[in-house]
Amino acid sequence: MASFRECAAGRHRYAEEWKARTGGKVLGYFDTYFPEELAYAAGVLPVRILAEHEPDILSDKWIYASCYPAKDMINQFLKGRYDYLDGLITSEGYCQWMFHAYEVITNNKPELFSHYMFFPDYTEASSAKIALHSELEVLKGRIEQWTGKGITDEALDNAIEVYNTNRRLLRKIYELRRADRPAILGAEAMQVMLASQIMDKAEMNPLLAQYIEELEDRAPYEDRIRLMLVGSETHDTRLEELVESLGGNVVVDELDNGTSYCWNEVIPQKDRLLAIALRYLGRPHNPIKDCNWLRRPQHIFELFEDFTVDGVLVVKQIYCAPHGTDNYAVWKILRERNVPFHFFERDGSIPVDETGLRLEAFMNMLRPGLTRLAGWHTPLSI
Amino acid sequence: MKKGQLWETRPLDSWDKAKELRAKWQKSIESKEKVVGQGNTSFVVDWQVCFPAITVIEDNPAGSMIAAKNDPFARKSRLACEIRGWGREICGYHGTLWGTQFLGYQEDGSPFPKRKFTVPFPCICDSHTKRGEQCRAFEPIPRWANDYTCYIGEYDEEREKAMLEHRNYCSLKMINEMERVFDQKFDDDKMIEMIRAESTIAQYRQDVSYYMTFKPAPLTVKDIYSFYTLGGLTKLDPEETVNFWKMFRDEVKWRVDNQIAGLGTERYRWMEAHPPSWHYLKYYRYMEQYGAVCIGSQYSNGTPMERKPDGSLVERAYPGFSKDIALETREDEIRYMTGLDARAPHHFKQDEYLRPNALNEFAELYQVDGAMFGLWRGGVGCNMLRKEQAMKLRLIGKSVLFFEGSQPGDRTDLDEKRFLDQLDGWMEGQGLRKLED
Amino acid sequence: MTQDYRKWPEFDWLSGMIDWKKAEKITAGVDIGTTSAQAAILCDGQLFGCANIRTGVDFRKTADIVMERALGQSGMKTEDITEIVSTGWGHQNVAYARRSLDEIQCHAKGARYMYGPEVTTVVDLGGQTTKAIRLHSWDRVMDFMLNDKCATGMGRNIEILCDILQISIEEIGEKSLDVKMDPEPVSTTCFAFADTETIGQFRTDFRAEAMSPNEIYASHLFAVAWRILGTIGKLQPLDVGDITVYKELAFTGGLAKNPGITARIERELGVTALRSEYDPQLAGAIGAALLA
Amino acid sequence: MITAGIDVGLENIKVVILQDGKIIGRGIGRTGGAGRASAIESVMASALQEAKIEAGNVEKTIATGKGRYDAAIAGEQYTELVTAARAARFLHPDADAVVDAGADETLIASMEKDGRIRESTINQKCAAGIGTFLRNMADRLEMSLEELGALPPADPAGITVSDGCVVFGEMDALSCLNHGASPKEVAEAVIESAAIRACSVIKEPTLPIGDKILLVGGLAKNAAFVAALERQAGIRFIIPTDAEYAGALGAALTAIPLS
Repeated sequence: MASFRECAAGRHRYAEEWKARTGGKVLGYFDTYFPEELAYAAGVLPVRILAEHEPDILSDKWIYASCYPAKDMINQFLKGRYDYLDGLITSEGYCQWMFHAYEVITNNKPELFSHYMFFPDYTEASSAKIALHSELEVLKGRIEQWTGKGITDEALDNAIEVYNTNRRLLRKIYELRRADRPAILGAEAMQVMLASQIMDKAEMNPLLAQYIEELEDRAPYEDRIRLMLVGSETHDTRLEELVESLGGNVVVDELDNGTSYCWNEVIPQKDRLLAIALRYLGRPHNPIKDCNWLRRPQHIFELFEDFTVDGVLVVKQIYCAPHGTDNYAVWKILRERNVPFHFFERDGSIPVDETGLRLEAFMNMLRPGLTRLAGWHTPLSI
Repeated sequence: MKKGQLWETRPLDSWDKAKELRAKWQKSIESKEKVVGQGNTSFVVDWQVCFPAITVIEDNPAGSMIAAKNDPFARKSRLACEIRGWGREICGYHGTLWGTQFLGYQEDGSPFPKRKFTVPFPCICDSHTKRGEQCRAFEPIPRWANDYTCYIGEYDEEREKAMLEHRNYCSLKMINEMERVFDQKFDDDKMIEMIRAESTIAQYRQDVSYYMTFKPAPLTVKDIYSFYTLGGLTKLDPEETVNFWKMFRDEVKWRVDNQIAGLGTERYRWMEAHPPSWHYLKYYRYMEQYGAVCIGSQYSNGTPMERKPDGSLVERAYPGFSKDIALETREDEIRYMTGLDARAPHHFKQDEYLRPNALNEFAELYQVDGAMFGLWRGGVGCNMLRKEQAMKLRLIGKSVLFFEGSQPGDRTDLDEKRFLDQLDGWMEGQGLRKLED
Repeated sequence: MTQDYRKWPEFDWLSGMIDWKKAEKITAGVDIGTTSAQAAILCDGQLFGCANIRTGVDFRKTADIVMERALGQSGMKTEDITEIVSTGWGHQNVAYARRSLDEIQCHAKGARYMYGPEVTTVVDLGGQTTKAIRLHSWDRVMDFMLNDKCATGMGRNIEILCDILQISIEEIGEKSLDVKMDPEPVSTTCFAFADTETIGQFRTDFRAEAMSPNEIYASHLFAVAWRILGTIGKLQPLDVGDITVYKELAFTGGLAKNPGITARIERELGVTALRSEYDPQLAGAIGAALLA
Repeated sequence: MITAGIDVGLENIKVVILQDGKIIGRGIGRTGGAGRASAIESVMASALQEAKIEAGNVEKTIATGKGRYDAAIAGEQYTELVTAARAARFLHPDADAVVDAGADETLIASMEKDGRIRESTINQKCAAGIGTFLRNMADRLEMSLEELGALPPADPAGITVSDGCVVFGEMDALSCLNHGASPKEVAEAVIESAAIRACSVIKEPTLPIGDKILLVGGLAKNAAFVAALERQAGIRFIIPTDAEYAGALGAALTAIPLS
């Protein structure tokens, strides 16, 4: 486990070492609509751009934003943290902030290979798969041109297999978290998820399989209040840790870098690109893509039932428009089905007292009687 | 003569005709039995007119109208929206309108016309992309989407074609299904007639925006915005509208030839890049106290133009689309409409609006001295890349002012005094003083 | 020394009617907030003594002082109290408390004690956070909502604003109500925007008619009230489908003493909030003592 | 010629009386709200007293600052931007740029050789209120503004508070205090976060700002803040004496044509 946690914490080191070791190219990506299989088949390591939180005096010049991940990504690029990247990619309609960050970064670093990928918003139109297929062909061609070698069908098959295996293993961890008394808590599981978006999947899979074996033998934790995390993607596990310090546990999430990342697989077919297109069109969508506004709330409710969750935390980044616009649909279904939830906003920093108050009051509301002893003290982790 | 007057100025003659046309149109839609839908028709041809009883209301103008007319009511609407989960990150246009929908009544107390269908379309701005969600909160009304993309980088003909095909498919499906669902016949002949009229009007409109490049500017941006809504008057009678635009174009040309200014004290020209705060157009007037005239923006002046190597300006051509479509079938009509629509300048979705130096050519063409850009916290599609564009403008010697707040459709963030203070600072910093008082 | 406009009065109080030595059970609650701290001592469920002070820089010391002042001249010692429960931001700084409980529960419980058992909606207007709580008919929290992150510190900011505007914090509310009609509120986004805009309101050149100072206070407090309305509105509705039912509303916390805010909330909601003989700031401490 | 400049800021009113290019009188006092007009009068009176002249001797009175229209005695008004640049040029003839950091606003203006403003930037709304924030944090931490200003630099490995805005900054600071950090540590972290916010304004200009940069305004007096800002921005500021009077001085100077 140490390796996954280390990998998530020292996120740049892994890719730098990978690069030094293999001499390959590293491609940064912003969102989970980018079909990593294509890059992977070309021998390129796809690495997700994740935000950190640190003082920032650089990004304001380039972007007017209230979105801390977008600002921080720019800050990190300008500080040279991502110098190991050879390329950068983003896709249509993920969110305007990430798109803005992509634009600022590629304008600052014109030497990067960059591609803006079209992804239909109207995912269920029968022409959507044709349009996406055509876009994947363009992208494949561009990657081939960039790496200087063709992407063979065998390489694509291999990439699909590696990625599917990884998704299966990650889902296995979620399965383990369904247990009444799981042996793994939310923060640890989220670190594995973050690591999976940084690591070479072929390297990660055996480690992950071994890790899961260990988990199966591990002693379960005590009975804890089971929470679910819904909302804007998170790039660290501080919220989960705070929940755990108060006697709760995040057993499942509906985050773009959580369940949505690994929930469905590519179903192989002869036309590899179509197979990949269908996987991405059919995945659990994030708010921007969820065009009929019925699937995501329903999906959230299904996860709630599956994981016998006590209550849902709906947490969004300040000024996150996609999640802001989806709040209504999510609140509505949760209220109609009598699911307790608590909504709040987060930012780069989590003020421990304010957030701790929310979490504790929410947990007390779910299962009264949970009280803390005087002298209880949260670590300073601002 | 007013203090500081440099040019002759006089009101536009075309105004009366414009008002007459608008009144006529208002009357014609009042009596119409209709199915009201939410969404966007088209920037090019207003296809809804071809249905006998379908009206599509876009959130943008409807929302900004509420904000402009009645502050307390707009505030109430915003709150109704906010307590249902749609927070401050949402563009003011939508926040205001969606809230009204939940209140169930409009500013004048009349019931809010419930939307019977929705036509969302993706946009650079997230909250625009998610339009249509709110009217489905009440009942599962039908939804048709227009899908096309933002374009970054070199135009790739094949890629462009695939995207347009996708969009054609979506739009054609929409028209066909609407006929069936609402039991109405789509008038293809009318559509073709409108497309023809639109081509002519587009040329006139382009001429008018070209005349704005002259010093003194024959109009101010406020005039442009007033006439801007007239483009869609093909709704009524294509021929009459074409005639009107010809008359208007000729008048503006006459003004240019005779140096008749929109603002008699013009001594400073500035540009924008975004829709204005519709409820606070006062700032144009305030700037006029300094003899500063706004000559418009890529948003108001429309029609993407391209400079040929010989220096002439022509309408920009896009790969994957040609205007030479034989208009015979419904598919042809749709192809024509979506082809132009997908790259219409109002989306800010294409490369030439998103590049850091996108505004430089406009600034030089329109001979501006400075630029003023709004930044808003919520619904920020229209701030995209603005900071970088400002840097590029500064490098060619244009002064740039950023102001925050007051989204086009919401007054929440408007700090009037701070805004005016910044205008004073901007003007004084460039050595200008108020002409009046 | 010039007048300190932001300081509101501290107080302590002891019941003259209760002989604590005869009480079967003595409990106490201590609520250490960011801006103010309260202690309440109950003898068999009756309020015996209480204190309300400003929180100092040292939370531990504040906790000691507030208890000392609540005990007053009664002769009671901390050791005489059977159970002490702490709550609030600084709950972990109450060295003499054995347990702590979250503020939501405490405020809810305290409000029912102070305003009567019919309370269904409690709105706590604190220094840093605004909390809206909806209660079941039995003493259980149905739903609660805290302010948006940007709207933090609204209470504390009234102190800051009074200092800048040089108007006493005890007068600003009443004065703001002395206007013909409420002007448009200033920015409701956060207190920093609101302050800048409020100061700007004094600028007289552009508006046809200058705003009177009272109108300026009104536009600021209206914005605070409006912001709080947003928090209350997000609560789970009492009846499905009807979001505007705000039955039996009780205000607690420091800003509950500012009529410029509470009257405006009442007006917008179309309800009259419940009144109580207790000081609204005591709700958290009384609730904690009751839950002990 | 005797001219007077009045700077009506968010917190303080400053008055400078200028005679033939020399400051002969100054005054300072709280701005307030409703009682602003009389506050301006009394600050003016004390400045006149220092200058040992009568009100009638002042030929021209010019106001600046957010409340410049409140000074009824002023015949003309200029914005802070213009007056800061004028004062900078007067105090330091080769100044390339001036940073004005006050209670509410932070601005930077770079200047051409002839004194015209080349480029200027005012803080975003989210970075407003730095001066007021520091004053209120000092009050909350039970120290005087002077004590706050005398603090050493923050420990880089120590606690930090959000640099997002004053709202988040205050919330974090109170959290730290609540969890046992000493008031001194919290104050240092608060100053650091304020400096980071101010720094984002200084980093904003597109065109070069030169290296002779003046720092004026009320915050220029706060040594700890200035040190943090210099460290963050990588700039050595020139801090004139009476930096907080710069606005008023600039206003008094506007009566003299820019040569």
